[in-house]
Amino acid sequence: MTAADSALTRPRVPLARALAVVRRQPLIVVLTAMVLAFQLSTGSFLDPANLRGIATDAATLAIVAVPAALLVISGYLDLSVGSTLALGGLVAGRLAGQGQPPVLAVAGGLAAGAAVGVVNGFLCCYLGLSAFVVTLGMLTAVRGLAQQLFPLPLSGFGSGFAWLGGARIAGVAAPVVIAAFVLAAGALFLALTPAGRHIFAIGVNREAAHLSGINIRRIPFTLFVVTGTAAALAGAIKASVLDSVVAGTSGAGFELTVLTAVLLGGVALTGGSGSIPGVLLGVLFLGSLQNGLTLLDVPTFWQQITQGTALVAGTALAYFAPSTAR
Amino acid sequence: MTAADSALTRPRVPLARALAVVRRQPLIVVLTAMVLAFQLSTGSFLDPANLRGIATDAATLAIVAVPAALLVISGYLDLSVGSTLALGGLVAGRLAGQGQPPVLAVAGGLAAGAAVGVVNGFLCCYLGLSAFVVTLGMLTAVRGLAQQLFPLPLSGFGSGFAWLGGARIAGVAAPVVIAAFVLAAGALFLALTPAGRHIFAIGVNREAAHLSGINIRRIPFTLFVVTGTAAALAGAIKASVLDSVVAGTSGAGFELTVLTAVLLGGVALTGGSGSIPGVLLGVLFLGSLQNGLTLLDVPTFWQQITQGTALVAGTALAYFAPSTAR
Amino acid sequence: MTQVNLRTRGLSKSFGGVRALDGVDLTVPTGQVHALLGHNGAGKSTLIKCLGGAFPPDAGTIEVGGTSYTRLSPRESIDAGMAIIFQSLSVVGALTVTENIFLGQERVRYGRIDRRAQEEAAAGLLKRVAAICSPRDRVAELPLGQRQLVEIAKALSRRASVLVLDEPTAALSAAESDALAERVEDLRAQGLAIVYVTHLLSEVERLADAVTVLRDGRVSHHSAVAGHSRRELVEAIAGGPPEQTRENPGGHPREPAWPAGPPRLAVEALRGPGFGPVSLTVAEGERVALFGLIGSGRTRLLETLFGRRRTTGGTIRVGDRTVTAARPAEALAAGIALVPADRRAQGLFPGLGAQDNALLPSIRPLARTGVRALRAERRVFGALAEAVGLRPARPRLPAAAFSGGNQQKLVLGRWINEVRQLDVLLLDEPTQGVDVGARQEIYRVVSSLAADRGAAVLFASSDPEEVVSLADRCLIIAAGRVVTEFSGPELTEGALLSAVHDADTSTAGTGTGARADADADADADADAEGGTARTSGTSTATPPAEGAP
Amino acid sequence: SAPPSASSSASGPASGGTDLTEIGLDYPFTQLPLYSTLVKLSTAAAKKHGISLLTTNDGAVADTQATNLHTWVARKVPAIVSFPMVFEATEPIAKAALDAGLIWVTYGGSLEHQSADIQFGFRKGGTLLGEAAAKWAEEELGGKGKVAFLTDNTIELGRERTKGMVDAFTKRAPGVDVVAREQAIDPDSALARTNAILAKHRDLNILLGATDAAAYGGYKALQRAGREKDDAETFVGGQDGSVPSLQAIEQGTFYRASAALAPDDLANAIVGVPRAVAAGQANPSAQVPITLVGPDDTATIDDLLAQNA
Ligand SMILES: Nc1ncnc2c1ncn2[C@@H]1O[C@H](COP(=O)(O)OP(=O)(O)OP(=O)(O)O)[C@@H](O)[C@H]1O
Ligand SMILES: Nc1ncnc2c1ncn2[C@@H]1O[C@H](COP(=O)(O)OP(=O)(O)OP(=O)(O)O)[C@@H](O)[C@H]1O
Ligand SMILES: [Mg+2]
Ligand SMILES: [Mg+2]
Repeated sequence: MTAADSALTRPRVPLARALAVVRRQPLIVVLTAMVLAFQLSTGSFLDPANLRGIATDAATLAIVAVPAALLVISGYLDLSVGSTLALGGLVAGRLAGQGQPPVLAVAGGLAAGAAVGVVNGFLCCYLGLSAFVVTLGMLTAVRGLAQQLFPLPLSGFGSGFAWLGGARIAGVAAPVVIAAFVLAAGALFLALTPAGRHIFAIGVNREAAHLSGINIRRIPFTLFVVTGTAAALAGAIKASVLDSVVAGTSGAGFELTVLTAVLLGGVALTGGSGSIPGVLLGVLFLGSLQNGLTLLDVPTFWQQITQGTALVAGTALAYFAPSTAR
Repeated sequence: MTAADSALTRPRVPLARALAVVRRQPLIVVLTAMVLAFQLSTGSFLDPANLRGIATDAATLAIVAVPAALLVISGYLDLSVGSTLALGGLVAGRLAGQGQPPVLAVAGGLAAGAAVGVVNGFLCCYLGLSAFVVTLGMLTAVRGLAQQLFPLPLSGFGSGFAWLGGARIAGVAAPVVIAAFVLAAGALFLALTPAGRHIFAIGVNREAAHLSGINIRRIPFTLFVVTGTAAALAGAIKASVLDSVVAGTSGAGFELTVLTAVLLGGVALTGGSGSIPGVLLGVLFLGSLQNGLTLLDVPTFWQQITQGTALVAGTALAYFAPSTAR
Repeated sequence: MTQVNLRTRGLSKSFGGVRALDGVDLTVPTGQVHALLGHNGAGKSTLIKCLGGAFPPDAGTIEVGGTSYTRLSPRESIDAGMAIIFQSLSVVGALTVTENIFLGQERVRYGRIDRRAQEEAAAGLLKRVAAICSPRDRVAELPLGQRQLVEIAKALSRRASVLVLDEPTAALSAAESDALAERVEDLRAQGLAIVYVTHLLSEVERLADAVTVLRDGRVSHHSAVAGHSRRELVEAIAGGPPEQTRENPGGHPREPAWPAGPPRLAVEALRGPGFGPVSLTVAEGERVALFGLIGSGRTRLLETLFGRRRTTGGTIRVGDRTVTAARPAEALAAGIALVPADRRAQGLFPGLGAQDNALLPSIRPLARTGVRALRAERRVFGALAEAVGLRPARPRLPAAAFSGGNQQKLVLGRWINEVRQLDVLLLDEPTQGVDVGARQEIYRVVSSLAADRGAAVLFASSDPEEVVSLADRCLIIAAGRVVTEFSGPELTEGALLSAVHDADTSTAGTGTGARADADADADADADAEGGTARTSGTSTATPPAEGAP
Repeated sequence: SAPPSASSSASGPASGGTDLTEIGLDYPFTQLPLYSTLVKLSTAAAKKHGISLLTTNDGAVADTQATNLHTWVARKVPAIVSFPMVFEATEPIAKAALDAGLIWVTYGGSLEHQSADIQFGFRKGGTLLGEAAAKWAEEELGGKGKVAFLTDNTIELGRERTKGMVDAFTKRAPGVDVVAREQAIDPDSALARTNAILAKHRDLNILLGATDAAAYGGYKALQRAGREKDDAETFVGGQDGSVPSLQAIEQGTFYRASAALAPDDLANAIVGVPRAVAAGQANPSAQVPITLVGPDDTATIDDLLAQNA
């Protein structure tokens, strides 16, 4: 059987169905193998406490990776999320620290993130500038702005604000609940709504999408705004978890982590293919890898070498999957 | 007249020819304006000493940006050059420090860089993995490797090795001469050899190139190797200039600078278009900007804000140029 | 007088210095099929792109259903009631057939796509255009002809008052073309205004009520009623009295005794996924056609010969050498070249200039000591542009800016120039989209390649007229095998059509029947059936039943 | 090494007594909170003497730092105070500065070619922290327990701090198990690493960081794992004296120590040392003290917090 067949034939028995899933998302195999290896070698990887830790760390990544993946599917990308995360956290933290109600504080942070998204989206979608250079420029500019506006670390945001990062909803940490919601919303949006189909169409063939009457500017523009907002939300969550935020370091390098999770999850950088379950796997892969290496007490530089190699190995497997548009 | 015209009409009079150049490379206008503004406001931007400084810094960037641009034109990209630069500098430095002849030391460094290129090229071209994830993985892995192999800073490479970074050839610094050579070679290669055309063809339409009998794997593979080697050469030059090299910091962030110069220079991230003169402009733009802002005594965070904004402004102008394939 | 549905007045459009449209007036009343003709680069597609909102006209107005526009966006064009099939397909490969058909006008229920309703509707539409693909197939995996049918189904799915088709049959074989013609006749009867662009005069004769001919962007001929002779039309298109049309423009006398020379290409029991075993020979200087229905395996056979697909058995010999080409480069080294059918995906480099497109594989052979011979390149390009009638003959103009027919000439020119020494030339739909005049030129060039240099020419074509004009011998392909062959006086259009029909009904009628049922039921197992139906490569030669459920 | 070069620059053309008008502060770690404080205080200190303070934007990239320093030398900034990310790499630039008649002050170490330097023992800061933690372990845990280090191996400063901290602690408290050494200098990654460490060692007692930012991330991780804010068997300590950490110490939490530098002292040195060189003073270099602050040092903490405000 070739890869193309899998799209033509529908598996009937559960085993075949499972196989088809694995073929579509081969990262599942790598992830499972990795988890098993970590559990066997450390004995504590699968402890509930550790899993909870991984989930909380992965939550902020997932919240940003989902809209970022939609953006990549539609043929764009956003490298500015690392700085937007910092700005969002700073604005939310400052408002919370000034005694504003937490909801207002978070809303303020989100507005700042959305504003960055608006600038990115306008420049990339309406003026048609290179998303790579524009968002890289914004990465630098927004970081500078954040440091200019908030030169000193902020901390002490009050217990109301701490809810965002610390509360447990039915035993699950609030960030994880938010991330689950974002993942589900993203997956349903992509699979079930017309706009979800349009995102694929724009990513594959902008011209054809345009001629089919699809608004090829507004949809990616909206995705830029959503991505900016999501980054700010992640920033607010991080600020809440740490009860502090530093303009210079918060979210540094996050943009590459997000993009890596997205690409590992099988989203093509050229646009037009990918899936949200894939992105979830990419996020879990990165989260587990980091955690497992720390648990194993691997020396720093070996951690780096292993991480790099694992990235390559992960994408090697992901490559053998047929491209997905559902 | 629209942008498409310039490709259609051949200018006959010098003014028209100059205009056509400007239209193909609008970054020239930004760069000239920027240089004038810096000179008028600082009075010392155009001092020979300052220009020499810019040229020497820009040299290493140009040396890597040229092959990196060819790689992007052919539809790939290399994010690992920052770490490869460090590895190349470290190997060359260690060999020179052990008393090997400088030529041998540099050759050793280049071999290390070429080896990284071979791995990248094999994974991306022959296995078809995503160049973004693979080279990002290599960025991490090679940095880890460099730090593992050379945990301590190296220095004291001897006067023979210092030649590479310090010698003056007809009054021009050796790195600048090398960069000029690389730029000229890149431009001539692209314009005058069959392989130069093949690079464009692969970037525009891999399948059609394959059906035209072009080796769509070997050519980009070679470019990966050349890019790795060039990064190592840049590392050796930096090691020679500074007479020291540190595994943890050498070349950190260089990969993004290179890619920015390439994209600013009008090379499309999607492949298939771009030119070496454009890349040179991109390199000079980044070099002059950094230098000018420091000369102007702009406060740190404002420098960051300005840098990011300038990047966006630069690409905004570059965008209005017709795409180049020559 | 009937009501006018579509009217353009003084429509003009320039690209740089080139006037692609120059004051074009076109009036299409309801219930009329209006043929829009003209040489390659005359401006037909430009006119249509103005209608579809792909770009704005410089001057003039477009009236649709009583409203007048100076420019339209694609959305406005659709909302105004126009359904357009552009020359370069605008389907999205990553999406399914259904998703493509409803792209931009999804059927929504409770905010989500009503997939079931869409698939049912799509199945009906596909049946009406005689497509054999399933509504759930990924478009990227479909052959070119099926994609064209999807595009047509997409246009039909819109409740439009104006239908515009830009060379819709260029990638279709006779059976699908027939089905399409019937749909067009239906829609005319329903009162649509239809603009139909084609280079095939037989289609004009069958369908057109009125004809407008463009020449260099201007209307050069217009007749509001049917009943013009083919000769008149050719004259209007070419801008002068046509040359003596020859039955066999290559100048070879077609003799029953052919082949005279030794075999240049010999294929023995060749098999590959979905076709074979195939055995055939092409002699030195011989021109052999492959004729069959869409999906009969011609493309796969040619691609396998060229090393683009893996063989699962059999031998290929060129002269007395056995060739085992795993890659196109190896086939080329062995003297085999292929002009692919899917121009956009497999042939063209849109961003590169015309000269680079035409000469790409010749740059290295022309180069001296590794340096490009720029002057020689220019000269070869000039000669080639002349030979195929490229217009405009501008070496640096990006291929994307050429008209469809001229792009085809660029892709053809890649192999039929003086630089390449070829033993075997494989052509897949060589003249799709090429105008009447240039087609004769291309036949002449190909024939002289065969006659003067002794190359073996093997080409696939869906146009019986082309087979009769160009081939010395024709092999009928069905379900991936050679079923019969014709040569000499037997080789007539009628013989070809009936042979295909016979082959179709005798080889695999059952698969088709099952297929149609599956579609009608929108059964969940349709996908699996789709796989087999496509592999067996059959299609309904009989017109499909009307009124799908 | 300092005296000859100091005298050479004192006699140089740029140093006309104390009429120094510009000082360039090249501090590469612009992402650190300390950076903003330093620039603010130094600018104010310089202004008192009619001097304007210039800054670079190195973004913690060694290559950018070298580029910017070259630019300053070409521009003839009369006095440069630089914190080299790579000391060896800065040597030729410092030499070029001296050759051009400029004042070169090395911050955080010393170079062969320099007019003077501003020293503070990074290793000493680490040692102070390590010793304090070891002493606490001796007294509160009876010399037993588990320790984890959040280290920095990427830059010289980090390596020095790490070495001081680890060596002092392990020497003074050999009975405490070292369960982890993880690279982390910012709160985010420290939080993630500490989460993982805690999964394996729920009973971790001591967490020491090469930076306060990292230690603060670990402090939050411990709290999230259910540790009471003032748990008696837990000790967290860092280095720098950053605001959130100082506040946590003052509140009597298990964040118990920070090896702190006083920003005022640094700012005064940044302005004072170049002026002293320009004035031709005999021994212009300065040594900035690092003090270990704990819960009892409320006066010091309040003072530090005020300087950082
Ligand atoms: N984007 C463009 N830029 C420049 N010139 C263009 C562009 N698009 C079309 N042209 C030119 O406009 C003219 C008309 O082209 P058009 O595609 O309308 O021809 P056509 O009649 O459809 O030909 P064909 O039968 O070959 O499809 C041609 O000379 C073509 O080169
Ligand atoms: N079952 C299939 N799965 C995937 N792709 C297919 C399948 N069948 C055909 N194709 C694609 O369609 C192309 C044409 O197929 P085929 O050779 O069967 O058609 P053909 O007889 O040449 O028809 P045409 O009249 O369109 O030239 C092939 O290049 C192949 O990629
Ligand atoms: Mg056309
Ligand atoms: Mg075909």
